[in-house]
Amino acid sequence: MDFPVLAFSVFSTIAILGSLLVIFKKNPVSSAFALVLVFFAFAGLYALLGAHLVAALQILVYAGAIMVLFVFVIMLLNQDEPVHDLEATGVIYRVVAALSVAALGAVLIRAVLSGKSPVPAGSLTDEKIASLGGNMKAISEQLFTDRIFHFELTSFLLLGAIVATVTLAKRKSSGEEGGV
Amino acid sequence: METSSSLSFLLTIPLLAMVISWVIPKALQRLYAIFGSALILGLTVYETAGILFSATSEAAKVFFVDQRLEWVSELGMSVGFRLDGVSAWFLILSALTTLVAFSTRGSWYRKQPRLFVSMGFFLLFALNSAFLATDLITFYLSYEAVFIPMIFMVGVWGENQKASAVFRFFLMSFAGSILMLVAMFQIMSMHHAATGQWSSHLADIMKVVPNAPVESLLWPCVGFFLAFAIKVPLVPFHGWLKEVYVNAPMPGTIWMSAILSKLGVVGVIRFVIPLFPAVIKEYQGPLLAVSAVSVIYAALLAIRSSEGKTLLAYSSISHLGFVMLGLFSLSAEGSNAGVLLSVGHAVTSAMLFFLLHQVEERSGNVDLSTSKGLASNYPTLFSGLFIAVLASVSLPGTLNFGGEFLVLLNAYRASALCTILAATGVILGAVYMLRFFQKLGLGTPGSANHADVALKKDLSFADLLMVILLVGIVIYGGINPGIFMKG
Amino acid sequence: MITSMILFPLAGFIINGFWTLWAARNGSRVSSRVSGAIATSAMLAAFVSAWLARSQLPASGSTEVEIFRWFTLGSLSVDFKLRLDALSSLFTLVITGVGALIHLYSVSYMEEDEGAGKYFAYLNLFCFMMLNLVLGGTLPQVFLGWEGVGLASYLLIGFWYREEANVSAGQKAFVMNRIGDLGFLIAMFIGYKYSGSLDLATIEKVVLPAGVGTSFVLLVFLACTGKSAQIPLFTWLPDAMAGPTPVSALIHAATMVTSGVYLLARLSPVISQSTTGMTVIAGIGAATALITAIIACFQSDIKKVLAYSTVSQLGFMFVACGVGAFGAGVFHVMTHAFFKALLFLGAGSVIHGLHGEQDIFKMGGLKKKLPVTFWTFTAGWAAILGMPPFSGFFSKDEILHQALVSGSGSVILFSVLLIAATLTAFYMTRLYWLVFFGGPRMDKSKFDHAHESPVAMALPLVVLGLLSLAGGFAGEPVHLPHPEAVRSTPAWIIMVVSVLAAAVGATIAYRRYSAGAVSPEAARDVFRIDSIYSSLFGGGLKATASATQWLEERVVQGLIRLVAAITDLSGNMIRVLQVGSAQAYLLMMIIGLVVMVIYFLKGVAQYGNF
Amino acid sequence: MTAFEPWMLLVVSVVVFCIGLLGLILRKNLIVMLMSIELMLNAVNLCFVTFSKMHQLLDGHLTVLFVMTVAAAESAVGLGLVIAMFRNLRSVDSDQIQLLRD
Repeated sequence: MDFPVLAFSVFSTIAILGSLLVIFKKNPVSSAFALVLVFFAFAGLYALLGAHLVAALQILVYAGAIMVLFVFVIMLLNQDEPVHDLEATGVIYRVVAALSVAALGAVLIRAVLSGKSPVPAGSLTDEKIASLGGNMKAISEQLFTDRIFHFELTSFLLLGAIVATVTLAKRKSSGEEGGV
Repeated sequence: METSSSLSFLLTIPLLAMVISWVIPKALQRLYAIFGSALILGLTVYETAGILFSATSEAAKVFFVDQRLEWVSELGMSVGFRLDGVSAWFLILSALTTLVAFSTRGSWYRKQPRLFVSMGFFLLFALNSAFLATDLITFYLSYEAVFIPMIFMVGVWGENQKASAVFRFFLMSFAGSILMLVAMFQIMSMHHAATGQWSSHLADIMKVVPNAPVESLLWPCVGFFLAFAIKVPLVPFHGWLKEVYVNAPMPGTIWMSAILSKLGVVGVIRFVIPLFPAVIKEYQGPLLAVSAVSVIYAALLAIRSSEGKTLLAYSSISHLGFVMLGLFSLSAEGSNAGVLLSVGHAVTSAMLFFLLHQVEERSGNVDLSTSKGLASNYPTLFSGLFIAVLASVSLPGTLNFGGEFLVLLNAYRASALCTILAATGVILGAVYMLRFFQKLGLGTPGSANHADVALKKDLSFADLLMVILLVGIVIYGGINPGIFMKG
Repeated sequence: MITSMILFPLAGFIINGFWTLWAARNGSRVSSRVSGAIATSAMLAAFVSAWLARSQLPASGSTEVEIFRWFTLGSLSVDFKLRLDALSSLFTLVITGVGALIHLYSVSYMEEDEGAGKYFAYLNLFCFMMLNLVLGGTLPQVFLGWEGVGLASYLLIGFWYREEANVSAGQKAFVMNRIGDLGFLIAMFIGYKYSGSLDLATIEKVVLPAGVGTSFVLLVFLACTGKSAQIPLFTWLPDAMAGPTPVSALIHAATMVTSGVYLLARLSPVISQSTTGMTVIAGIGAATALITAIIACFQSDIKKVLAYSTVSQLGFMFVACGVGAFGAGVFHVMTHAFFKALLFLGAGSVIHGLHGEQDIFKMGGLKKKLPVTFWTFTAGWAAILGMPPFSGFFSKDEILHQALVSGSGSVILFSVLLIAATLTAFYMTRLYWLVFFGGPRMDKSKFDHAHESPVAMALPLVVLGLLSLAGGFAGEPVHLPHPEAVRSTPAWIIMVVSVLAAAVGATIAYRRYSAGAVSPEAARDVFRIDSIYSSLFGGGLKATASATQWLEERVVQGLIRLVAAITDLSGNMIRVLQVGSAQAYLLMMIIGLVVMVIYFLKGVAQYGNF
Repeated sequence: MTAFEPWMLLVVSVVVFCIGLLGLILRKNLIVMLMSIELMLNAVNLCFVTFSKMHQLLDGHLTVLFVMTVAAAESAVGLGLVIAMFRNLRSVDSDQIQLLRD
């Protein structure tokens, strides 16, 4: 068993089990930590594919920024105790949901398995990327030349998100009772 | 004013007007709407003058503008517009109707005036785009887009039973346009089967579809026909009309009767007859009969109506029956006459509804059984109304006469029986229109409404100008109807 | 000249119309004298133009003036053109001449009325339209005039529009005329179909296939029965007396109602092609002449008597046309215009003098009070009776003669007309006597206040009186083809017989109404035609309309409701699925997605790859 | 044992995506639902990177960068909503906000 296969097995197992934990843990805090696990596993998978920049960003953005946000909100809202929302739905609903999602998964996996590997549309093999100065440099070059407009547009998205979040999370008026 | 720039100009200027209306203060919306639509009317006339007023129809052909942009080229969808003698008139009519509709006064200028004005301009845009469209998909989209502002009109500023009115309007129109869409796909796939290419442009489809076997064209033809028969409407597809007209606010009614109904007319001229000549030829008899029955049936209903708006709504159906009679006479002359009569009907019904609105403002209602004897208080208002009534009964010397006369003349050659049947509508028209005028204007003023009525004034100067413009068109068109007939 | 003839009344209409409208808008009133002067001078100018135009008319044939192209469509092109020949020239002279006199008369008659400006505008509009009718060079233009005079008639009958009855009378006239117009329209379509043109010059020459010819003639005649108040469409004319009296004189006696005769004379080459059609025309004319003469004997309203008398006289004219003697018919149009206008104006003068009294049984002894009216009325009376040498004698005698001797004439036709003539003498003498002779039968104060009309009213009476007296000597004014005489009856016998008949009728009336006190007779509705019509056609229309309404409400609207209900129902069924939880929607979406993906994968599978 | 192939990652991606979807459907706790969405987004990202590898292009990487930006914005707004809702309803249960049903 060579290293890539081994690494793949480990990371993917962690990812899948972690995902299951995320959705089945009763305590949101536990879910959040399971999610961190998943994020790390995904970072590993990215690295396995040679996507080093993405792997790094995965850890920075997801595990770093987004997770903190989640945990912060959980704490803010005092949600760090078990919730029993899963039992609130009916058995039939749960069964139907599981079956249909399984069906979707089966369909997708069948599609993956029956597909043939495509003829590469580009020519950026690992060697070529290395010759360009590595994954990060190659991506940056594309990002700041061809895609500069899209890149700049994301700043508007973030600006919108900031404004929306501030508006939403702001207390409405001083007279309002309670708080978070 | 040549080439495609005038086309895009005519299409974009209502949109521009709509956008500007968002920043105009509420108090100035009415003024803005009136001046804006008057400006658009002027510009439309100016831009289309080359087509309309050139001395011969050959010279006019120089100004035909045909424009086609690829849109989703894989599916052959394109955006196609064409400006010719017919569409030019309908553009002018839609601008004129918009001007008339904006000249009304009422709750729509108090409650959300900005929405009203922008919807009005959007409607104008959609109408123009539908009248100009030469591409099936473009036409379908515009045809549906017209529907949006109308829903707002009825839904936001409508009268008592607006919910049910909106529902019926939606149901009937939507049923029709879905059928049309299906028919469009069908003929598009016929085109694909024949040429191996997808196209929704009329010019491409015209090369294939009309020559297809009649049996295969029957159902697409029915789809198109039903959509337009509902829009016009022809009896028995008119069930939605009364409730919608009565419950719509007055500008909505003006738009609907004057110009929305013409969408159906244009649809028949541009799609049904050229695409399915063989089918129409085969069913010409029944089609003529349906048109003639529309004339009579609606006229009889108008005779029984006890409310002004209802009466005019039915009279509208009756007149459009004449238009369809002209179109289904299947001669170039007949369809030209049909266009002429549609122009006449548009101007006349805009005028009638506008003046009815003025009456309603003064007497509070237009119930024919209670309000009467108003003419002596409002001489100019009722003079205008009388001229509109005369035009509506198509007295010679008014715009409608030329159209109705030529329609009947040409229809007579196609079917004498249907023509004679329809022509009795001329008598019935006199019966209900004179009754309409008599009940509102003549007789002894009722004591009930007279006291508060006498305080209010005759037509304001601006309204008078509006009426003079319309009367001018009606009379000028009566003297020189030829100007409306360059197709 | 021809153009200016129609432009003058049009100008008068426009000036008076706008002025009146402007004044009404500002709450002021138009001076009746000024507007009357404008209208009258417009008509005078038109009369001079008509006279000049006649004098310039080439001896043979006609002149045409093309004004503009009205409409063109395919192979059809219709010009707006005026065509003057002997026939139309005569009509223009009558219209403008009698019209000018009646305008003059109206200036005084309508002086007190606040709507005088409107009145004169309408009157000018009428003359404009009437001139269009007789001068029109194409059928649509004749139709323009045809409908236009109907419009003016509608407006003037309902002139005092605050009275519902007046308005309804106008409406009745308009609608009944429209029934006739339908015939005109369809006749035009037939003419166009077979001649390819709507020019009168072409239509006149067209030769129609036999069956079509008859229907063409009958349709044209239907139009004439509407406009000229013949059976079956005559009932509007008596009601039309609701309008001001000068209007009755101009429109409902002298000009508009004779346009049917004009149309038949104009189309005489086509009309004479159909023997059946001609027989129908003559038969209807005779029946109308007789029946309305009988009705006239039972009327008590002075204007109603004259109205029925007009219908009856029009019947005479149609008999003339029906037997092919169009010239005699036109001749009678002219003389009738003189004496009937005179009689109406005289009646107007009486009504004016008595401040609105119209019942002949409440008159009497006015001979002294209204001398001018009396003497001129006498001329009119003598003319309608057909006393030589008054104008009516010549024309009526000519008609009686032709009814007997021409190919399509017969003894029956002749006798019917003779009886009608006798009855005419009876009811006219009755009217004449009851108004002017005997003792006054109204309030004393009213009698004392009765006054002769002012000069503006008296002058037209005198002129028309002279014309009634001498107009007959002009002889047949237009030479239209005459039918061949198949029976040879000496003309003098007919003259004697007709004069005798008139004398008999007059004597009976004299004996009945001159002796002592006259007991008032209420008007009697002898044939109840009006009520039969209103229950038959009015009721029929109402019933049809109600049936339609039922159909609409029960079936069509029911259908809509059904569709709406079905949509509603299916909506409700779908609503069960709308649990309101976004997650449930998501689940449904996934199920749908899976189904779709499987479906499409199956479809793609046959291509082997995706 | 076969060698490592990119399609294996696609299978993992599908599995994680389905798990996320299941969580989204089953859980009523809005915070956990948001986490499930993050799972799904990650699965898609993995897909992109894998395809990028298979096609020998870098576009997939770029897309992932944008998706991450969107994800960050999304969770920020989403959590803001949760806070707003919690303030009004004292709950983060999605069944409490059934306003869509009439």
